[in-house]
Amino acid sequence: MNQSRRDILRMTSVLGLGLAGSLFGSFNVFGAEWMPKSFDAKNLADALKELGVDKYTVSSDVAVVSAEIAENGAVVPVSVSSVIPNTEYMAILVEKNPSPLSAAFNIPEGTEASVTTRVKMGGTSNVYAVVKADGKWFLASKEIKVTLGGCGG
Amino acid sequence: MADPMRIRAVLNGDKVEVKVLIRHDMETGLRKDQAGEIIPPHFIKTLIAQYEGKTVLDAVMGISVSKDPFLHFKFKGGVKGGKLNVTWVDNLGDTRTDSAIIS
Amino acid sequence: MNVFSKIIFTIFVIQMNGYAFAESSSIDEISKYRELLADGNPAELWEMRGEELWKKKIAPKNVSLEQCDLGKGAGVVKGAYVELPRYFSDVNKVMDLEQRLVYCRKTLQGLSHEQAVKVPFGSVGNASDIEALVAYITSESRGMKMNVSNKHPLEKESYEIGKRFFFYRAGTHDFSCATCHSADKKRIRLQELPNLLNKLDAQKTYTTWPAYRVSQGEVRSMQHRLSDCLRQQRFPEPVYASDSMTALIMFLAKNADGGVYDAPALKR
Amino acid sequence: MKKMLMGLSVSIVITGCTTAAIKTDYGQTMLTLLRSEFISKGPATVERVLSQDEVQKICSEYPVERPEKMATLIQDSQMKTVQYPSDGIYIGDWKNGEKIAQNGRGFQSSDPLGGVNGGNCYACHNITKSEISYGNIGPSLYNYIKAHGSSEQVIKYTWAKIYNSQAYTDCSSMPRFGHSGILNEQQIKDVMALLLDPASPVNQ
Repeated sequence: MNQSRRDILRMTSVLGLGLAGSLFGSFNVFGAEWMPKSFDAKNLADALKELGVDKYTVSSDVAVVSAEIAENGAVVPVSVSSVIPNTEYMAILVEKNPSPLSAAFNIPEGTEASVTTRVKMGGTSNVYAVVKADGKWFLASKEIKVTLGGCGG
Repeated sequence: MADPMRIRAVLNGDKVEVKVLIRHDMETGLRKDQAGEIIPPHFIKTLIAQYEGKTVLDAVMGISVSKDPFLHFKFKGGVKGGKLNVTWVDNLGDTRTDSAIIS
Repeated sequence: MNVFSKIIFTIFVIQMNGYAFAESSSIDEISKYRELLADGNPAELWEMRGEELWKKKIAPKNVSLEQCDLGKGAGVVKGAYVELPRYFSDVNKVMDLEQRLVYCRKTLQGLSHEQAVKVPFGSVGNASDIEALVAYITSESRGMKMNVSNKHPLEKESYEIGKRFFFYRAGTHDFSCATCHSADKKRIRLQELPNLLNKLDAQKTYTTWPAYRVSQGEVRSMQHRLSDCLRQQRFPEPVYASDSMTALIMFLAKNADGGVYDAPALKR
Repeated sequence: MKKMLMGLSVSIVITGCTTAAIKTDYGQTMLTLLRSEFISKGPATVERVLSQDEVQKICSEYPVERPEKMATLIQDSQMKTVQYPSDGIYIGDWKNGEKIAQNGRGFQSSDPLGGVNGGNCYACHNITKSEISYGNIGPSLYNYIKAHGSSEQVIKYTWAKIYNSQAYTDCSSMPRFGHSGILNEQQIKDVMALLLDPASPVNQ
C-alpha cells in the first residue's frame, strides 16, 4: 500500500466511509486493488506470474488447512496461514479451476497471518497458499478431493 | 439493496476473533440458467475490515469465492466495546457497510 | 499401540483390506469437512431477514405477522416450532409451520393464496420470504425439546396418514421413503441416510432442519426437503404446504419427540 | 418395527371425544390426498404412482417381512417377467456400463420426457476402485468375477437380477431396471460388461 492510499484511509476514518466513498469513488477506500490480470489468469503459472511471484520457496511454515475430501465443490472451507515473521500478503489459488486465483489478503501489522474462507472447486485439485513476507514468496499446497453426493445424479 | 452482513467480533485474550458472513450470490458468469442463458457475473471484488479506522484486513476476491462468503481472522489491539466496520464492493458497484461492537 | 506397531498395523490393514480402509478415512475426512463448515452458518443471514419480515407491515392490510398464532398464542414465536405440526382449532385442522405461515399471511396480512405461497423456495436472484421466516421462527426453538402432540384425533389421523405415506412404494423405481430411510448406517454415495424409524436418527435428523444447503446456497425448509426426496423417489410434485406433506411431517416430527432442537443447521 | 406396522392395513376405531368426522381408513385417505395434492410433472405422473402393481402393494403393506406365501408369489411372478437378450449376447461395452452406473437421471419430475436414463448403480454399490463415492444399500460388486465366477449360470442370474431384482429378493430396494423400463436391453448389456468383462475395472 502506498503512502497516498494510507492517507486516504486515514481520511476515511475521519470522514466516515460513506462520505469518503462519495468523494473519492467507493473503490478508493480500499487498500488492495482488484487485479484483473491475476484473477483472469487461466493457469497456476500465469496467475503466480501476474501476482509478481518470480522466485518462491516451498515452506512448511505456510499451511493450507482443509478436509481432504469436500462433499461439495461449491463450498470448500480453506484456511491459509503462515508463521513466517512479517507475513504481509496471502493468496489462495485452486490449481484446476478455470481461473486459479480465488482470493488474496493484505495482512496489516497486528493481524494474524491466518485467514479462513470458503472457495468453489470445479473438481479435485491442489489448493495453494502463496505468502509474501519481507518481500519474499513462500508456497504450500494441499490436495482436496471433491466428491459427488446424493442420488438422482 | 444488499442484505446486511452478520459480523461477530469477540475479544479472546489479546486478540479479537472476527467472523463475517455476507449474503451475496457470488455468481461466476460461467453458469447458465434454465433457459440456457449465461447468468452474468456478480461477485464481491474487494472487502475491507477496519477497527476504529485502522485497516485490520484487506481482501480481494474472485468468482471462485463461495456464495454467501465467510471470512474468519484475528487481529490484535482491539478492546471490548470497540467498533469494527466491514465494507464490501462488488463488480456491479453495489456496496454495503456493516459494523459490530467487540464483545 | 506404539508408533511402530501402529505403522505395521496400518500397513497390514491397507494390504488386507485397502478398500475398506480408504472408505473409513473418506468418511472421517467428510466429517472434518462438515465440522469446518459449521464454523459460520449463512443461515444466520436468513434468520436476520426473517425476523425483519416477521415484524414488517405489508400491504394490503399494512400489518406484520406479529399477531400470527403459531400454536402458543398470538405472537408467540419462542418454542412454537418444537410443538408443530399441531391441531389449530380456528381452522379445525392440523398444520405444519409452513401451512400456518401461509394461513397467517392470508388472514392477517390479507394476501391472496397465490401471493402467500409465492416463491416457497428461493433461488439466485429470487429470494424466498417464506424460507427466511421459517429460518427465524425455527431459530427461536433452538435448544428446546421436540414435543409434538398426538392427543387430538386429527393429530393422530395426520400421523397415521403420514406413516402410510412413508411406506408407500410406487412409481417407476419402486421407491418409498422407507426404501432409503428404514435401516441403520446406510449411505447413498457418501451421503449417510438417517433411519427415520430409529429414535436417535429421527431426532438427529428432524432437529437439524431447516438447514443452509451448501449445494444450493439457500436455507431449505422441511417442505423443501420432502419435495426433493419425493422428486428423487420419482414421485410427482406435491402442492406446497398441503395436508399430505403436513401428515408426513407429523409422522417425522412425532418420531423425533424428545430430541433437542438445533436448527437452522448447515448441510451439504 | 413389526408391531408398529401391524395396524397398517387395519382401520383403527377412534373412541372418545371427537369434534370432527375422522376417517379411519388412513391408507384410503392417504391415496385421496396423493390424487388431489400432487401434480404430474415431466415423466413423474400422479397416475403412475397411484397405479401400484401387486408387488408394490404388498411391499407397501409389509415393508420389512411378509408371509412366506407372498414372498414366493412375488419372486415367481417377477421371474416370469425377465426377458433375456433377444440375440443371446449378454455382454456389451463396460465403458458405457460405467457411464450408466454413474448416471442417476431418469423419471424424476425434474428430468426431461423421453431422456436417456441412468442406472445410478454407485448410489448403492461399491463397484470400482477409482470411484470412492459409492453407497452401501446393496452389496459390493467390486471383483465381481472373483467373487461369483463368470459361468453361464452367473451370467443369466446377473442379467435377471438387473432386469428384475425381485425375481430373487421380494421387495428388494433395487429398482426393476428392465421390467420397469428404466434401462433398455443394450444398457443392461453394458452394465453386465462392467461386472463381467475381465477387462472392466471391476475385475482389475
